[in-house]
Amino acid sequence: QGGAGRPGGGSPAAGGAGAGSPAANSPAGGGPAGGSPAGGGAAAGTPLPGAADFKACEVSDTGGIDDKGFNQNAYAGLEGAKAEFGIGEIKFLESTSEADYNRNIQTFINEKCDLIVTVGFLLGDATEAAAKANPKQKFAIVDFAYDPVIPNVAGIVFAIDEATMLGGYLAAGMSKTGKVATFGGIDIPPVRTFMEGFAAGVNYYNKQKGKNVQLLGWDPKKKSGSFTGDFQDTAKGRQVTEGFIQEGADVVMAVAGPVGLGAAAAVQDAEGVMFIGVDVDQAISAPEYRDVMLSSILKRIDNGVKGAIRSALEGRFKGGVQVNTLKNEGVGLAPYHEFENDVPQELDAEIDALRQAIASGQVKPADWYEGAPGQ
Amino acid sequence: MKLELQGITKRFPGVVANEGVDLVVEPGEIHALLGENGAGKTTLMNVLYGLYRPDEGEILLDGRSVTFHDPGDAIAAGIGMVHQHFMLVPVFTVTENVMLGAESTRGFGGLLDVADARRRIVEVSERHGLRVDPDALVEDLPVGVRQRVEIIKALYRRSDVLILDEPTAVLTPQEGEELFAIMRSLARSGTSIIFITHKLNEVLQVADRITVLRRGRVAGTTTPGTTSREQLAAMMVGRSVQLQVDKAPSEPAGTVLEIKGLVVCDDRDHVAVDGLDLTVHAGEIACIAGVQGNGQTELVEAVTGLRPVSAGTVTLDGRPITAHPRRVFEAGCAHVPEDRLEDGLVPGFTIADNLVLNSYYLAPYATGLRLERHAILQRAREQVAQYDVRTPSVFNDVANLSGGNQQKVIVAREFSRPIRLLVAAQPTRGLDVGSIEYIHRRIVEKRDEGTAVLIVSTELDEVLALADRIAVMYQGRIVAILDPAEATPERLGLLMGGARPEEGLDPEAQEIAAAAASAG
Amino acid sequence: MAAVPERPTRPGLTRQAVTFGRGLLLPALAILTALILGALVIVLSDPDLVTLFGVDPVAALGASWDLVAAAYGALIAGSIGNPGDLVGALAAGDLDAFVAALDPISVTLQRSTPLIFAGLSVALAFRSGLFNIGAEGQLYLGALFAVFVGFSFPGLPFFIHIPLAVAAGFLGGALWGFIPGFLKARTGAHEVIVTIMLNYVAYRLIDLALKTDVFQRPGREDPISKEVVESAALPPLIPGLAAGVHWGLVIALIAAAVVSWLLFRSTKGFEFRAVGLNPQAARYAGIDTGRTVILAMAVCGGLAGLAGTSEVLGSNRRLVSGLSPGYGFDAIALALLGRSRPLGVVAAALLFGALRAGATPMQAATGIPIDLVVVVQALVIMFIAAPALVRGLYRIRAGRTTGTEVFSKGWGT
Amino acid sequence: MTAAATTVGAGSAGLRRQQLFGFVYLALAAIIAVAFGAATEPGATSSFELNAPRVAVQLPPLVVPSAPTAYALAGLCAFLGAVQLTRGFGARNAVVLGAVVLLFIAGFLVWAASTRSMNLVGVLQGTLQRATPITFAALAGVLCERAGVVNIAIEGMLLTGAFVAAVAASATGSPWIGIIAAVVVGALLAALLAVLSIRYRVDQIIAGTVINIFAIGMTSFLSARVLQRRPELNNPDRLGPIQIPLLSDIPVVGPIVFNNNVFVYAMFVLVVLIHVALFKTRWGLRVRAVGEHPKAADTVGIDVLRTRYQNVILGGMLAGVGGAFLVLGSTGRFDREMTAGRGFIGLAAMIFGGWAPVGSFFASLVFGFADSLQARLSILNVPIPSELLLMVPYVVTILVVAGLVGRARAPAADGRPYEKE
Ligand SMILES: Nc1ncnc2c1ncn2[C@@H]1O[C@H](COP(=O)(O)OP(=O)(O)OP(=O)(O)O)[C@@H](O)[C@H]1O
Ligand SMILES: Nc1ncnc2c1ncn2[C@@H]1O[C@H](COP(=O)(O)OP(=O)(O)OP(=O)(O)O)[C@@H](O)[C@H]1O
Ligand SMILES: [Mg+2]
Ligand SMILES: [Mg+2]
Repeated sequence: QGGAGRPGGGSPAAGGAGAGSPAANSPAGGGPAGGSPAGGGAAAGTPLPGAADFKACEVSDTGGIDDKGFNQNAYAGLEGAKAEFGIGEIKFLESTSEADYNRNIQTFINEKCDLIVTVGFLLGDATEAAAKANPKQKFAIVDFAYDPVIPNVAGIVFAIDEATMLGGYLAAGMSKTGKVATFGGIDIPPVRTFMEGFAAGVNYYNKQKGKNVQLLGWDPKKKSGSFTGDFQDTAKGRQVTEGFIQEGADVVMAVAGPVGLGAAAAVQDAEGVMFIGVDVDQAISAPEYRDVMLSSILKRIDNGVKGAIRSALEGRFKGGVQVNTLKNEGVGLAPYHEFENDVPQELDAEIDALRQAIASGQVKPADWYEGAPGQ
Repeated sequence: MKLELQGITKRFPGVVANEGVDLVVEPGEIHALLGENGAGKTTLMNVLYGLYRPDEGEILLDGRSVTFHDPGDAIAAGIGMVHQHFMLVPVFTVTENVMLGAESTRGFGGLLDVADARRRIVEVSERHGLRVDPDALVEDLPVGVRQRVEIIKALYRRSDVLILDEPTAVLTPQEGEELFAIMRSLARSGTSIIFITHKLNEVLQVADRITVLRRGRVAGTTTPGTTSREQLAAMMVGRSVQLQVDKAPSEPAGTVLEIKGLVVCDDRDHVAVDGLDLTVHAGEIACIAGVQGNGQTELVEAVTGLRPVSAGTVTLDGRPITAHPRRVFEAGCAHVPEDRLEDGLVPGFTIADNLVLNSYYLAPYATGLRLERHAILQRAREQVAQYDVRTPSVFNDVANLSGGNQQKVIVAREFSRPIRLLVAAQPTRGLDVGSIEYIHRRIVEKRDEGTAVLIVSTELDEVLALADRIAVMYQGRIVAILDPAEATPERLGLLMGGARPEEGLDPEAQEIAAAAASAG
Repeated sequence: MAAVPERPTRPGLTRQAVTFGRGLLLPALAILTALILGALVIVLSDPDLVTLFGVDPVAALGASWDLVAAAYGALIAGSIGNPGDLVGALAAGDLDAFVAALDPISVTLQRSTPLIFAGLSVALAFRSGLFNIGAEGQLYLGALFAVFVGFSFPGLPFFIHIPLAVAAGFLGGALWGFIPGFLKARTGAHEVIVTIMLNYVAYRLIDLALKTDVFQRPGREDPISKEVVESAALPPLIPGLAAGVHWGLVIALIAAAVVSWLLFRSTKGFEFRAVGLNPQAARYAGIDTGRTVILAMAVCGGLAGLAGTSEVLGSNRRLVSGLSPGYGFDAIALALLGRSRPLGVVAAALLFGALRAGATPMQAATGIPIDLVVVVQALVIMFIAAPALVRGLYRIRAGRTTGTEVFSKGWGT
Repeated sequence: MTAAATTVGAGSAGLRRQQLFGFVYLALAAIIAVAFGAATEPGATSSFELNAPRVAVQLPPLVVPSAPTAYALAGLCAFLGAVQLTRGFGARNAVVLGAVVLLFIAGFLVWAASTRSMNLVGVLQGTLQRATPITFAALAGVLCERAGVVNIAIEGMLLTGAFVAAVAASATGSPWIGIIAAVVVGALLAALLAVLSIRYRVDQIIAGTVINIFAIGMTSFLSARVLQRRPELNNPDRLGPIQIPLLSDIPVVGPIVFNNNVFVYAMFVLVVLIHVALFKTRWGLRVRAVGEHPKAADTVGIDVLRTRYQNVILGGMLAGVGGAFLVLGSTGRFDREMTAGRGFIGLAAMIFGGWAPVGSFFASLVFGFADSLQARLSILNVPIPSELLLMVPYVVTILVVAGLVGRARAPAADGRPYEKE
């Protein structure tokens, strides 16, 4: 099942995205994963009936809307819904502390928002309380799932390890030194899930090919790894990545928000090293690093949010969990862009096969976290 | 160079420090400036030296009017000043201190030419007999030598007018004599000298002319030949002053303070008190005479519990007193510290709070954790009246009191309880004759009540006036103990300067001297 | 000089009132100036407006006015609310509407609560000659200890559980204040550097603790603590407004009174202030300066710890790593603004609480980032710390100078 | 106040101190043996890579048997402890202390690299990189404090410098203009500090704190309000490393020292330049006099206030460069609060370095090493929680400040406003 269904979550910028261009997420920006389960259908700019009176509101966690990830990505979903479905109003409130959550949600309830999107597991408790107190109010929460289900809350969660497993396989296949690396911002589940899936990909590759590609920065057995400790200190991201490169790694995936771009800078300054972005297609959102951007792990929060808005608009809204997977293209692997010609045909084909296998449930990333299953 | 100050007025908020002061200093003249504390002497000199801008009046040099915006201008015009408080950087060498502001440089980018400066310093010091090691760190030098460095600093800049602000306050009489010799030689070569002091003897001895300031105005100008100490004192204060303390012979009783083999280190871990022995009896005033920097400060701090003792014992009435000021206080020891504002008072606290600074936790000023404001205020009002502290209110901040009144606050606090031992360091430093008179009277009163009194002073006049027994301290030891009757300033000065004690000392001192000789 | 031995009198009541009024003038002007500069920042940081100024200055001026008015209007509405609503509800006898109209004030008071504690912490430190930049870290440690007690002993009656949890919070903060106090007293390490470093250590420590089984909520993998049980939770102060001000405010006001008593009416406070003003003289007077510094820092830490405590027991009922939006740093401003007097700190905390409470509605209404509030706060401190700036700006004559206050004296000893 | 009074150097106390150190050394030896030696797997080796990637001259890795090496190090440490206990080292105490610390670190490295390979050159490269902003901060501190102004606002100056560098370099397309802009804004903030603390005599630490809060608020605000909407303003070109021909081919040293960007080379030059200027020139003599005894400086005609203004502003400019490094020499973008306390660590380095440029540089290297090693350990999956590893640089700072400030002497007038009248 991967990470889907478990109460995972984000954090300030949990899967940090690119240089802040929401365009990288919008369909017009060329996001290759295509439409999301619910949001893909509408043609841009065709208002849906009743949309003009619809009000969608987002409450961020303490990361703020400019967190280059998570909160921002969700907001891109709101903006997308405005552009595509023509909804009347979108609003946003930033939380600076724990104490803000209840109040911000209450503010939007008072403002009679049609749908309130709360972002991240930090808001889990506050959203639950508000939802139970206001059973008519519709909520959507990113990266959180309630068990049992709350009828007026839709949980938008991501089986991100399915996508990072593809990334790990790709990294292992492209590495010349036989060493690949990953690190995180803060050691929290949504970050860890990225890294575990990546490890699964490497393990799968090693098993399939009988190789021994090493993964630096994550120890699947001890479930511990390399973290910079925050999502701000970009220089630290750079320095950690330099460390990886010095230890011989030549593909690096950073799950650290803006800190990841410090990592990309280090990759760019080294020779023959490649970078795998996260959250959005960073070759588009951070074009300055196109030349080292092997691919990106896509986490379509925007699509998830858009889908929730659409279902509310169309009167199909229901509570429960909406899992974004490879299969429904809620997560995915971005194109290779500059590396299109460098990725061998066979490798691409193998990745495609793996994608099929995961989508069909034949291969489960969680089985591969620590190595080949049964070993 | 002929110097004239005409109608100088300088005001500070609330104080007129100088008011219409006229002063003429002829070339080659030694001109003494006298006055009570706060009379405005330093202020006047600071105006002359460009540190302050006068509110009114002008300065003429050889008849030309000049304006100094900063000391740099004054220095350039040939004025040099040795300040009341040393203006030396402790962590610099002598050479660095002397050359500062007038550096020798060579080559590119203002690289210092230390060798050249050193050569010139040696030149100056040899010409005037001011011996000093140019490479020594100033913080390692005794005060007398620092004084020399200050003078070299002024001479290095070729001063035509040299201002000496209380230069002898920290010197032994012998060092004072040496300084006077230098002053006379400088004056002979044409340098004008303004000499500030509180010591009337010195004025009569060295000055060509004397100007007395009182409350910022010139009270009069005279010459040594036509005046006396008494007249000068009266001119300063505005009334006649008793220069001698009236006191009956002492009646020493049992031993109160006993110090044995005391070793104490200074802040830099050098041994400052080096195996010192001393006893003080009830009803006597023992004075420790010595040049500043011979371990007196550390001795007092050790006795009052402020500084840990490395070896030896200190007992009060037979009980050892530990390195804790509060226990020493509770054992009945009062302490008038050397530095009022640094140690004795908390500026920012009211007079009332300062009066209970060391007893605030005791009844009736506190019950448990609670301060009893009424008891504190009542005591404050009583003592302000009793000790004549001039202040509008006990709620006033002590920082706003004059120096003399600050000292009275301390004296009131320390004297107004039954005590066994009084330790006072430089109790009248920087005070004027009136205040000195007052404080001396109080100390003798305490003695007559049967308190043992230990005074540390660098002022020979004070020592001679107060002491029932004089101990001379040199390099961390008591080198001689004298009866005041047989002590002359000359003899004391020699001993303070490190001369070996001659015969005819009292037996205890001989013993000590012998012990010191065998140990060293 | 003039020896007029006027007998001690206390300044008369009217004189006191005038002095007090004068005392309020400068802070008020400081806040006003900071808000004006804040408005300037709002306008200048809007690229569209700046462009518009080049094209049509009059329209731009109007638009700027609208933007600033909307922002500050929302700020005020979100922090004080609409007095009209209050009066209307009262007139109509509509209790629910009345309570609803109280909401902004309730939020302001809620935000003020941790600020009062933290401000008292820094103020007490200032009075003791110490500069506590570590309130932030102490706050977290206090929260950690308090939340532990808060979730650990279900079944305790609230009148035992709450005091116990509050005491634990104080202790946690005190521990984090003790370290810099101890190091300063024993080694001379400057508390500024040590407290700043301890803030970073505290962040990591919280991250670490929230991953352990002791703290982490069962069934959750994200760093979130177990829930504070009902018996340890500080209940809301205004019934009907569950999310707003809680009993922590009452504790904060009590703390302010206690600190005031401690500082100015107790022997310990006498020691704190003596050491703060002149450690050398304090030592001479028999006060153990080292112990005093340690005790003062520990008490400061404890007060800051209570800031975290009131947050976890009152507002959030759980601990996560994003607990404080920088209360510990605001506290420095508060202590300055309140001139290190407890009452002043409370007043300043109300102001900052209002700024924080109003910042969110301001963002909701105009999209202006709430960091603006931080800028305004910095400007307020600057104008308070340099009153001459404000005086010069408004051409106010200086009163009696009380001399410059130096809070800290270089690094070493 | 208490520090001075409680240290007693005479006979007995000196002995106690010496013995204390002896016991500490023995304890460290025990830790090396037990925690590092015995904890490794039997027969395991520790391998240290001595090459940077892609250098001409390749050295073989240094491979040592883990446990025996740790035991040997422990033995050496124990020997030093025993000698310390019995005879003492007298004047060479500091050297021995340094040696023991090195032995301990070596033991730790052997344990950490056991069954693994660690790239030592990489660790040292990382050390220099991390030391660079800290050194700039420390140099800024030295300039200010030598003139008697405590500058706690260096953190804010770094942050603002970083922001402005990012924006200016992005807008103009030239990183050089970014550096200049950072220098200018550093100078402006410093001028504000100077005016507040010198002219208005605001307590220097408070003035500095104001600037820090202001810098954090302002850069975060602008980052949210401007950079968010105009991401192209946060996309500067970086200044990449410049290999110095020949020198960079020297094994080990070459890749560490001679393959860096201009900031690092500028740092080398500035450290030496400021050191010489401070201790060998007229300017430096006057600056130091102002910081030690401003009144004395005043009385010989030195303009105290001007010297202070000048030095504070120069310091601000250096802090600006340090901030520019973080963006233009390292990450290529600005993010809110990206300085993460480096300004404060720089101040600690300044204290550790005895208020001297060269000393501060070496102190910065110590912090850089702690940080670099920390990151390396997490890369190698050494089983210590990452949160604990992340505390290391901060804890080191506390230890350094606690352990050394008592002995290091700050300029006497540091932090004290000077009143002319
Ligand atoms: N910087 C200042 N600000 C305010 N008042 C001052 C200042 N300097 C001196 N005063 C006041 O001016 C008066 C004269 O002081 P000054 O130092 O000149 O006295 P003095 O004659 O040198 O005394 P002393 O013998 O104690 O050295 C005193 O009342 C003093 O308080
Ligand atoms: N900073 C100040 N603020 C307010 N009043 C002050 C200040 N300094 C001095 N005063 C007041 O000015 C008067 C003169 O003080 P000053 O120091 O000149 O006295 P003084 O003549 O030196 O006396 P003493 O001989 O006792 O030292 C005193 O009454 C004192 O209270
Ligand atoms: Mg006086
Ligand atoms: Mg004088």
